[in-house]
Amino acid sequence: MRDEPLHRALGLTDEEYWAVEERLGRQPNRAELAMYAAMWSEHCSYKSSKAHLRSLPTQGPDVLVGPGENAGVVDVGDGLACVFKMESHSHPSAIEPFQGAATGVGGIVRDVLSVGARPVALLDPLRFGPLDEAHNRWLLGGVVAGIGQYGNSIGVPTVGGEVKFAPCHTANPTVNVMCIGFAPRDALVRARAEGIGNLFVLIGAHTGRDGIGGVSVLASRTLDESSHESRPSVQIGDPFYEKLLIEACLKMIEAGLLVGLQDLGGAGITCALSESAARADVGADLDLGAVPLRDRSMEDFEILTSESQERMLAIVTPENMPAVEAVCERWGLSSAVIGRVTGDGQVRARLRGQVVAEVPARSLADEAPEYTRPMQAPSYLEELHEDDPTFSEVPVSVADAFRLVLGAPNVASKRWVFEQYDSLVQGNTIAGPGAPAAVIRIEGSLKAVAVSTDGNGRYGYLDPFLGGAHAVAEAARNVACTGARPVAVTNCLNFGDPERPEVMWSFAETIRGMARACEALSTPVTGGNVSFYNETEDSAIYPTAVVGMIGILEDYRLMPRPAFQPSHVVYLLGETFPELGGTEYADVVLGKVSGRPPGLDLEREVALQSLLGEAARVDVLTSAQDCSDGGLAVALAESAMFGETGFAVTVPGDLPAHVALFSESASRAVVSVAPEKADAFEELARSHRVAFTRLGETGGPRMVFDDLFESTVAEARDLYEGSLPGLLDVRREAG
Amino acid sequence: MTPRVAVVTFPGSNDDRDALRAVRMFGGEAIPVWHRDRDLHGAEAVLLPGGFSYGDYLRTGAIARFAPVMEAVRDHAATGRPVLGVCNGFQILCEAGLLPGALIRNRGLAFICRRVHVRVETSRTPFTSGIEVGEVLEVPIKHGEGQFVADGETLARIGDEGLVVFRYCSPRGEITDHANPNGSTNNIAGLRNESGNVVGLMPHPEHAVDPDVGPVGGQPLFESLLSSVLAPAS
Amino acid sequence: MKRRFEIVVSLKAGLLDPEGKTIQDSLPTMGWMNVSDVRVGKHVELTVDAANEEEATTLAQDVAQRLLSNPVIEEFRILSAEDVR
Amino acid sequence: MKRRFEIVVSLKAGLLDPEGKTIQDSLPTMGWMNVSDVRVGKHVELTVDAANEEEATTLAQDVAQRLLSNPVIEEFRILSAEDVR
Ligand SMILES: Nc1ncnc2c1ncn2[C@@H]1O[C@H](COP(=O)(O)OP(=O)(O)O)[C@@H](O)[C@H]1O
Ligand SMILES: [Mg+2]
Repeated sequence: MRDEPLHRALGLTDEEYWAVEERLGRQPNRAELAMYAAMWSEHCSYKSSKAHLRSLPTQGPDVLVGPGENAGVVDVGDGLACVFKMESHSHPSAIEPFQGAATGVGGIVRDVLSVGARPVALLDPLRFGPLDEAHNRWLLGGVVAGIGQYGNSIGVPTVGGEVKFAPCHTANPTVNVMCIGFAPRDALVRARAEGIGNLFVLIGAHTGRDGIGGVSVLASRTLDESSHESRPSVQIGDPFYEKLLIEACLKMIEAGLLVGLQDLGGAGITCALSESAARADVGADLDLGAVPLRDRSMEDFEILTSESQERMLAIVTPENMPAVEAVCERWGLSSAVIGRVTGDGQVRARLRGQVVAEVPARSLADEAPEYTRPMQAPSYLEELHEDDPTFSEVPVSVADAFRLVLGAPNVASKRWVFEQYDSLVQGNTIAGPGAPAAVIRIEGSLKAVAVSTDGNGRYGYLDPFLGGAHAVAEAARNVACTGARPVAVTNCLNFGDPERPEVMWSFAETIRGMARACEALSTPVTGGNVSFYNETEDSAIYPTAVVGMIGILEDYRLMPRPAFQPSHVVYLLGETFPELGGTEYADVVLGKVSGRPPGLDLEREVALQSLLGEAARVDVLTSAQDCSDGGLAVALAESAMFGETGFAVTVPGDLPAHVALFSESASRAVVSVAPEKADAFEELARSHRVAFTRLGETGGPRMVFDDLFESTVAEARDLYEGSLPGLLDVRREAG
Repeated sequence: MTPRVAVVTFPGSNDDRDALRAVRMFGGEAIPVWHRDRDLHGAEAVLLPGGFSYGDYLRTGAIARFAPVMEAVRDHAATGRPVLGVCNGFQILCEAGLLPGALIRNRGLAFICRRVHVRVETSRTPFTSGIEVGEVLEVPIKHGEGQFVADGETLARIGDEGLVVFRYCSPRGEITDHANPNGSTNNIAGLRNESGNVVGLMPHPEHAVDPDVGPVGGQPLFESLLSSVLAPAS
Repeated sequence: MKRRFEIVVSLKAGLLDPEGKTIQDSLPTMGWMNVSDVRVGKHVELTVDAANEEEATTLAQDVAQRLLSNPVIEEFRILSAEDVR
Repeated sequence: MKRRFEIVVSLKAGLLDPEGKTIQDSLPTMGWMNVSDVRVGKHVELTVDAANEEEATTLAQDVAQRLLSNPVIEEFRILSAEDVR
């Protein structure tokens, strides 16, 4: 029997193969086919998502660089720019959690570096299956250790993230990593190969047989048994080498030695050359013989598509080459001139003078096929919506429900995770893990950047439009709780198989929701990443939009902390509705993921956030904590635990107690105010048209919820802090 | 005159910039020194910062201790002038034999980033000269390989000659196993050499000087250092 | 019967070994010129208590395969096994 | 001539081995009841180019002694040495 044609083995459809032939007017050779297969893979080309991504707002007064570059850039004033981007590394992490996650950090850091910024912070939104399964404990342990090892070694603090659990992630963990960098506005570089005759210089690690076909094989197909063959495409990260790469590249940029800079990620040299050439509308002449190899027996197509880590491609004028070599030598990095910028728009690869591949740069980078795939609302939704947990009767006492929710893995403290990360290095972490948003000081000024990553898979599952909108709103709310002004968004869209109409429908709805929220909150999208095929035969992950929100804080000294102090007045901002659909309460107490997620009134959301910002600016807030997973009860408990100060509150409204305490109605926050500032604060709230309820007062070791029940801060802390360590007690499984 | 403090950058050093900043905060002149340099640019004191020199490969500090600059550090130490190793710097000093014992993986294996308390056990070092014995300092740790170990004989010598400078303790100063984050023998967080001029510790004093971003338990160390550099104890 | 096993876990050939590479690169500056191809792996010793030799070996292999190594990136070999009491 | 050496570096007997202990602790939870005394060390392979066997061995020993192991806590042994081209 005949075995399948090469292009199919490489992941290209027959139609795509014909399109290649058409572009070239001839049959591609093996190397050329490998280049197209990699560049036209879902991961590199966004062929299924592009059409939808276009509807995201990308313009705004603060945006310096939007989607299309390696990372987004916003202006933070004083001649400084904030660079940020989020990316997914779920597929490799599913089969080798430590290295999969570690190399994910390496990749996103190089994206930020390639814009010319010093990486200053990392965040890691993670999703796993339940921890009672050894496999999931192994995944969590490996991923966290991998992120820690890489981030800690390169001296970039990991200051935030998320860890959430759902059965749908047992076979498909979600590993997203976000990196932020700072750079002087005028030092920003672009990934453009400007200047015919300039040199392409490959800096960093030698090229080996790493992840050949990694992007096309791993991230563009569902993990089935064949992922055994694709296994060698998981790579080993070298954070030490990355650290040298960071320092050397920043030195070269500072010295003005670079015309352009481009990271090497998916599709390796092929992607870096064709993208940087296409952006500048030029071509590239590449000498494969000049690429430093780890393994001399590598074939052309392997050198062209290898995804070896810790490499950067610099575009350098011939005059500056000696200086570039000197910097690399000082930092112990290898640097090699592997090609030149040409005027003919072709990517041409030679080996010993022989041309082994010649294709138009644009055809690789910009002319991949684009699909508007069939979409259809999942049939199960209707049924799910009818089963609204808000009206199910309450199986346990409110006090027990409180304990169940506070100790639930999604809600409980993630200390076990974030203590494995260096959150202090670089010395600018004003607020780190545990805070609603992380806050990074801009050295030598009172300004700071606040950042939060958020996404609720249950909401996305029950209503992808709301899932997308809530992700944006909650991230912005967390940022606003620090007094910062939310300015821009990056994101990771984690979905199943786009060739299934239900998945594609959820994807489109999610983007519609994100776009709506981003417009309302004036926080344009500057970039992100799409991760499809997060599914195995039996299970797909929830449609999970993870949003990374950046905000600017003018004076970090005025930042409210999410911690109560004694004898303050406690307020609930916003209104509580009977909304238990998709909530933590419904999940852990009723065992239900059903109903509709809480609604979202974006006008209310905007009002709340501007109030929080203004209240911080005029210094009337002592603490602010957003009210989301677990509702009012959890928000109060967290502020109490962080401040080691109890409270006594009356539970507002005529809602049933469990609804009032655990509803996850949006656009709410729990704040505390010094008594003498209460009037001023209430006045401010009225002027912003934000509903507020005076709940009670802070102080003492006890947490008193009306006449319903009471607990102590100490007891709550034991539950909250003890939950994950308890579940991971037998976590010792090694890699 | 302004006291000059050299901060050495090895490939993989991360807290070098923080250390330079801390030295400046306390009125010292911070002098960056490269691992290939063969002298300390005339500095009165030298600080080996934290980080992951050579990626912590093989053993922490195992490769860095061969760096050309280490000869200069050795000579500097031999003449009784102040040498401070923080975290990876401490590990390098142990590997170089300038301090006794060794640092192995934390007892729980995991990297730990956390605020801890340490009790000052001696004032007879340039870094603790201004601190009362028994005083408790709050400082952060962030390491995966900070478990101090040594053979019985060495431990006995450390005890007899009073070489322990810091011990992990409770906020109230009790030396308990609960307060010991990494399993270090006798809660040892920091050590000195016989003549007291070479000190190493796992906690990060340079990350404990600015109240905006952390605790302030590191302040007295830098104050002591800079004043003792100005008025060398005879 | 009790048997003591020595197991070596190493990165699959072809994969980057950052630790080996870094040691390799540092050797010349330490004056060792003609040392090459440094690779670093794990060496694990353990004692297995089983009815007989085959059982012991199978168990050791099982542990090496499922706990000590990840077949995605690593391979292992059992160096030796000797009786202990 | 070129010789390939296998060197094992392990913690001295007296010292507690955190990694070994952690693996040990996890064994029962994974259903392995009768595995004990787990010790984890390093396994280093390297190629030495020298005039003759003695020289090669001396050099390998020197590297193992001065770089690969820390005499304060570790001991090393050369497992094997064979000619390579
Ligand atoms: N979900 C998204 N929202 C907005 N922009 C996106 C999204 N996904 C990808 N992009 C943009 O598409 C471009 C290509 O993404 P990617 O291939 O991940 O970049 P890189 O290869 O540099 O990591 C980038 O500019 C990225 O910001
Ligand atoms: Mg990129």
